Amino acid sequence: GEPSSAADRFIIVQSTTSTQNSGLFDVLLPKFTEETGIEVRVIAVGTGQAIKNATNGDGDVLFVHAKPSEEKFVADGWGVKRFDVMYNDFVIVGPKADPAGIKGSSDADAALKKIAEAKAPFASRGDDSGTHKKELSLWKAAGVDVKAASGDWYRETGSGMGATLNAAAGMGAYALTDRATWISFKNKGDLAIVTEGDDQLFNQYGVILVNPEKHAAVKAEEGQLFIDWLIGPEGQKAIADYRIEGQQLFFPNAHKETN
Amino acid sequence: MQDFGAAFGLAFHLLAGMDAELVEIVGLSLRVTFAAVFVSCAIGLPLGALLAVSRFPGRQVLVVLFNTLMGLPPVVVGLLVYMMLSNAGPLGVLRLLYTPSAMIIAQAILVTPIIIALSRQVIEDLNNEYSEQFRSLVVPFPRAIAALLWDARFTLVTVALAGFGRAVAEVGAVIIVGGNINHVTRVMTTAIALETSKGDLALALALGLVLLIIALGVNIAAQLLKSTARRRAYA
Amino acid sequence: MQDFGAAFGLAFHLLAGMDAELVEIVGLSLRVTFAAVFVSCAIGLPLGALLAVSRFPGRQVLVVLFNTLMGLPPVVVGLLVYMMLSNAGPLGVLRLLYTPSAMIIAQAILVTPIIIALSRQVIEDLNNEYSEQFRSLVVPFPRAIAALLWDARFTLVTVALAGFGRAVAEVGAVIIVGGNINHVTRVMTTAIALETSKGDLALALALGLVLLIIALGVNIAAQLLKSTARRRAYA
Amino acid sequence: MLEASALRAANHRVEEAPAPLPAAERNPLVVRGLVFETPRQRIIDGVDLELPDNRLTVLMGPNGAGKSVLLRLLHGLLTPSAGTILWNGKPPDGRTRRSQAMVFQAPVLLRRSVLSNLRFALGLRGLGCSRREMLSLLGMLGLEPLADRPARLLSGGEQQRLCLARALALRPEVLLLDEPCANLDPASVLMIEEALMKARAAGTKIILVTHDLFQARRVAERIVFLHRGRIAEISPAESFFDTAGSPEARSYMEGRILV
Amino acid sequence: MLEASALRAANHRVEEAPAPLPAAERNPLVVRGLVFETPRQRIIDGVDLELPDNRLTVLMGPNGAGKSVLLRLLHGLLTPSAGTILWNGKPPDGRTRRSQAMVFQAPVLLRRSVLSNLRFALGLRGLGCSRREMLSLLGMLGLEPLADRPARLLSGGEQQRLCLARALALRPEVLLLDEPCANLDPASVLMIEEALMKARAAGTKIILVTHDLFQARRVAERIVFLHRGRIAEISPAESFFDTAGSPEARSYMEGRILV
Ligand SMILES: Nc1ncnc2c1ncn2[C@@H]1O[C@H](COP(=O)(O)OP(=O)(O)OP(=O)(O)O)[C@@H](O)[C@H]1O
Ligand SMILES: Nc1ncnc2c1ncn2[C@@H]1O[C@H](COP(=O)(O)OP(=O)(O)OP(=O)(O)O)[C@@H](O)[C@H]1O
Ligand SMILES: [Mg+2]
Ligand SMILES: [Mg+2]
Repeated sequence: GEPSSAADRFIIVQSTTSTQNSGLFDVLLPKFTEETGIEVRVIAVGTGQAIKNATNGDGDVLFVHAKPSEEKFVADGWGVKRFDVMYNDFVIVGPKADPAGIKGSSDADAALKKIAEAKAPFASRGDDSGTHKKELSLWKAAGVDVKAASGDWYRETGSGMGATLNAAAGMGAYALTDRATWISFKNKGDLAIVTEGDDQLFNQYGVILVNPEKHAAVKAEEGQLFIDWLIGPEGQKAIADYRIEGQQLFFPNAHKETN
Repeated sequence: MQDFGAAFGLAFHLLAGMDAELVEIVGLSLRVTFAAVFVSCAIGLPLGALLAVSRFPGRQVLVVLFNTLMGLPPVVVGLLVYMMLSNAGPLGVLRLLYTPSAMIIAQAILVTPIIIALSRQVIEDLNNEYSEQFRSLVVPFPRAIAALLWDARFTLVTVALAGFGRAVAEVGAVIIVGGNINHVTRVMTTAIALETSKGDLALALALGLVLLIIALGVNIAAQLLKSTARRRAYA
Repeated sequence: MQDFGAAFGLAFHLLAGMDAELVEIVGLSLRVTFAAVFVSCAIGLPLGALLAVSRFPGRQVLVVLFNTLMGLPPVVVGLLVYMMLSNAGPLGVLRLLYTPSAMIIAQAILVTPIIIALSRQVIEDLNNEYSEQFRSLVVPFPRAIAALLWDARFTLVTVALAGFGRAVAEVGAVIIVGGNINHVTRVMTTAIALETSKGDLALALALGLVLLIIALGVNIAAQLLKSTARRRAYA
Repeated sequence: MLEASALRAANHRVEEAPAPLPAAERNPLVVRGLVFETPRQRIIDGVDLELPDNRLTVLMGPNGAGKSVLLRLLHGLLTPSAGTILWNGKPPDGRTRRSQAMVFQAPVLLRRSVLSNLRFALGLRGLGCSRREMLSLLGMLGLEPLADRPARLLSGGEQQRLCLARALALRPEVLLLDEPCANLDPASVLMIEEALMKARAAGTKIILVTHDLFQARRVAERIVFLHRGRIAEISPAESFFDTAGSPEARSYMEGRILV
Repeated sequence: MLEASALRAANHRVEEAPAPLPAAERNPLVVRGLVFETPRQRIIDGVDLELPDNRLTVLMGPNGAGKSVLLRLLHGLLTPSAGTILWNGKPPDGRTRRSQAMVFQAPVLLRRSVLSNLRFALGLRGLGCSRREMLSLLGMLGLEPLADRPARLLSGGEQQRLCLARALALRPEVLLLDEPCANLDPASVLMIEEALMKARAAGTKIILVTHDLFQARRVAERIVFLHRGRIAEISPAESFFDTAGSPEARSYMEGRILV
């Protein structure tokens, strides 16, 4: 549409750095804008911060990957409804030397146990993000008490995915990351995927319209348009088509609508 | 280390290519920074001078306070401004969050104490020399302040440049209140932070170099202005 | 806005409770910041004075350069230090990455240009007064510099406090080279950034308040020292 | 001589309660029991002084006697540790200072041109300041050719003359001059003295500090001799030089060292 | 008079190539065709000067004549725009300055105690500096009781004496004094003059700038009269005061305005 009207019609999407860093938005959003004339402005912050911002009404749509927190967000009335959008998976990356000897395994529990036994450095995000929560649940399943090892071999970086991967590369540590971030991450250094394919490593993304009844400023109509487009055929196809170096980063699964 | 070499090549490339996106980001960086430094100087220089010149109970407390506020953590400023401008905040109706204006406000809050504290010190040193004469002439405060600021202008350029340096390099506050939105609030520092988190260290460094070159340009301009003015004054 | 009220309560709580983790973080913050400011002053004050006093071709270029470097983006400094100290980097063997030493190095790189540029200006102003007398007495450079630094010490305290403010509030560089590792390299500012990204704005603000209170303590101490010394000198 | 000895007596009574002198109300300047001290030393040590008329008073005394400090006290730039200063019955404040002008021992000039220095001072009093008028004011002290020079690059004597020109231009009721001719050449000295006599004739009250006995002789109508913060003698000029009453003043004039 | 007129002649020959005077080699100070100019004005305008012996030279001239600038040039603090200055055959540099001492027209003192100011200067020359010795040096100029005071809070005259004490303490071969007695009381003036005569007797070469005709008369052995950057006259003191050869010098002494 006209530039002036496009400039007026915009929505703010609160999302996470991992989504933004994968580059998905760079191909997804122009398509949507072209079709609807609605500009999408993405704020990429930590999951917790994204939810907090959305709770404050500083966004129209929340697009993150921390299902329990998302469900709580809706249950508390801050969001209208949650939709599954897509998934990918988590992988464990580590130095090529592989001091814990877990390369090639597809058993996350076993891999983590070995890391703990070898006291091989592990870089945790330690920021209560979706990825961090997933990681903690994996440790719990593996029966390792990481709190006790914090500051020793278990290193909580308290940062985003990219920063944590930079840290892992810098100190030759293992780390849990989502595949999309990993594929698009440039500073892999000595790191490579050592564990992947466990069912536990499933990573679901969801999208929620911020409740206009809580915040009158929310652009419900435009926001819902975006959500509908995302979970509709065009959005889903665009997600499926997004590739880096031939690898697909995200797998659309909007039809498996939960909640 | 190959990143390092790559960064130089890339920086050159970016500058030579005058990439449209880069131009946009650089433009916004400069706009935000200049606006913030301007606001900070407009507020900070007179206040600093006033603090240097006046004697009232609690003055010492204010001096220490502004010295302390030079250490305002950017993230805290970002949060405070965010909470003010948020839809849930008292100034939410202004709808300034995630706009360049919000970034200017945040930077101005960070830089103003620096301008106040440093100009206070500079003016105080000059006022040691002038104060008796001014009191003898019964120069009213506004005039005394104007005269001191004018006579210390060559030194105050360095103060303003310190404020510029802080503002242009600032990322913690602007990323919170600006949101680093592509084409809307992305500036050099937030772009650097983004590329860093993407692991594209070479591009991040290249952008850093570009930022430094721009800052260098501003500093050279300031220096030329200063020495021309000084030459004219002391020919 | 309820966050704001909560932050005050929380800050008080944190301070009153002397939470062990908080004490650890505060301790590291102060250690890193003091070390960095000390290094910066040890390098920057003499260099700034030397730059103020000496006349050589290219001096003006250096002056502009250091003024510019006041605007070094922290993330860029963080990246450079990261690349140097990384296992893949030239100084990787020192194994300094993700240690407090790395944070000190990064902060010192950020703060030193500020100390140089500001002390250069301060000393230059004083040297305007002293230089002829010094040239008449044929004071060798090291002595002239020492004398100027000593005689400008009350003003230079403000310069050092500007450096302290920058260092204590810095997050972009230290989070890259320190890694914000819990119990190892987590300092106040990186903790604030973390709580912010968690969305726990009240805790982030509370930590910010604690940081400011600590900075205030340092500034009060500096002010007391300064005024005691000044009183002794001018009684 | 009567006047002088009366005042010396008053000076020695300082430790007792100073009796209010009847003339206090009508006198332009009345000083009683004036003390100024720092933690280290007592600089002005109980000065009683009355300048009942518009005569030109010369303040003399050895280096460090406290002349400059006394002038500052009279002008209201320093606050007495004890005692009172009354100008027409009121202690010195901004208002009295506006009707006075002081020339300091060391010239204080703005970092501007000669003309701007003058304009600055005139502007404060709302006095007309066309360039021509100012040039003629400067011309009176031979500064016209220097009008556009930076004031701080003038020679020592030129700076002193500019400070004087500035003070005279304000047409003050009281002129406080601290060794204004110390660095002047003989012609300038005579020029200044002429200007002073003219101002004096126009009713300006002048207190002049000088070490130049000849100058004192030429212009003084009354001499106040200060020694170690106390007034050693106040005499009409004629009698002072011929038959100074105090040993301190006699020693001073003979160039003997006074401590 | 012969000497003086010869030099005046030399002065007027300046535009032509200055002929090398035969005495140049043996003279402690030889100045030829000296010019110092700023973009705005020519301050020293072709000065030729020879001080062939160790007499005490007094440099006189109206305000703004260039006396202070000439002293600075001689001391090597300013670089001539044209012409040469030779001290024992060499242009002034750090080494010659180390054998000289200059007292500036406006006292320059470190922000320290009186004693520390002295210690600083003595330390530069590696001269012994026990507290007792320094106190006795200060005592010579009556500054002993002020030894521990902050130098910048001294009275004007006290500051001037301290600058002189510092210069004398260095035992220089050449003393350059720019109106050192301008703010001094008569006793101090005599004290300084005595100190100067003593230094002079010990072989110190002294160039003294003063506006005080009486002082010049008391101490001068030779008078150099500077006018608008040119030397108007060089005479032995005796003849200068009685029969000054140049109209400028005569006008000066009679207090007539010189422009
Ligand atoms: N601000 C100050 N703090 C401490 N002492 C001071 C201060 N000002 C002056 N003094 C001291 O007080 C004494 C008197 O100083 P003042 O300047 O009045 O002397 P003066 O009579 O003007 O001497 P001079 O003829 O040398 O100018 C001196 O010993 C000086 O050191
Ligand atoms: N750094 C400078 N830049 C420009 N002009 C100067 C500078 N220094 C001195 N002048 C000018 O040169 C002239 C001579 O100055 P100088 O100080 O030598 O005079 P002087 O003979 O010492 O006079 P006085 O008796 O007043 O001390 C003056 O007109 C002065 O304004
Ligand atoms: Mg005085
Ligand atoms: Mg002079």
